[in-house]
Amino acid sequence: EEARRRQEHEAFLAQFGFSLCTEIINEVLDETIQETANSEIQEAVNEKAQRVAKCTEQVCSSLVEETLNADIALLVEAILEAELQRIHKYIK
Amino acid sequence: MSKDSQMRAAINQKLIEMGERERLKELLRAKLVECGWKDQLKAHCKDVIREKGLEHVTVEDLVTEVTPKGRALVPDSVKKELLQRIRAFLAQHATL
Amino acid sequence: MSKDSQMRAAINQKLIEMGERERLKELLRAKLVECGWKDQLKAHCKDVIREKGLEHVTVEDLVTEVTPKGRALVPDSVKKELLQRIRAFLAQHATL
Repeated sequence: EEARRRQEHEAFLAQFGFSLCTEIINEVLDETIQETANSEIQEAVNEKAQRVAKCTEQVCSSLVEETLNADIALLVEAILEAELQRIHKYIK
Repeated sequence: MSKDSQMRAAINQKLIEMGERERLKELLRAKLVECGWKDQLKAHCKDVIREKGLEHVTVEDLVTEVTPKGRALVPDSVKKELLQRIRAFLAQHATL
Repeated sequence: MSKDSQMRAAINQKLIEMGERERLKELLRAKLVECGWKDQLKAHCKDVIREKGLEHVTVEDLVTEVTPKGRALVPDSVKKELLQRIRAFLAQHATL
């Protein structure tokens, strides 16, 4: 009887140990996967926000640059033209 | 309550009371980092986000998508080590 | 194409599509007149012409000469305002 009870107890422990192991693995995996998915999405969101901010600044700078280049060229042409006119008038 | 479920409840209570359940979870977490599982999972998440596009993925989608691979990637050696430790605890604390 | 250049292209396309890029340039021009940039630059051009002599100055020379100052003279507040306006536009109109 004692030997039978011991055997039953051992079988129970083996089965219990196995199911506890599976339970703990599933619990930890579920928690970790949830946390990782959350943090990876968050990281991707932050990365994208940073990229948008950086690229917006770059687009803004190139827009300023483009406008300045065009306007400075026009301004210089106009000034030189006016100076030439002034000299011509003076010579005349 | 059957004798088995009484025993189960008693052991579960002991596991929690003695902090062993948390320690087992901690051990598993550490092992998952150590064996590179966590890095693989992160990389897989990044791949899915890249493939689907951030605007088309929710956290729930991502969890659903990566869980099967996540489960499959746990090395047998890690599972075995955990089981060993559980067995040792049971042998010590779940006496007849 | 890198992610950055794709993003810049997408922003520019949205700005151009909706005519905002031209409006932003106009706004910048108006601000430059308003803050005295144009007058300062004109004066600087005249100084350079006076120093070098009209006969020794071409359009290209003068542009090269005055451009750095032209850039430096744009007030930060004007650049900031322009950037704010682009951000607001994107927030309202673009899914990047």
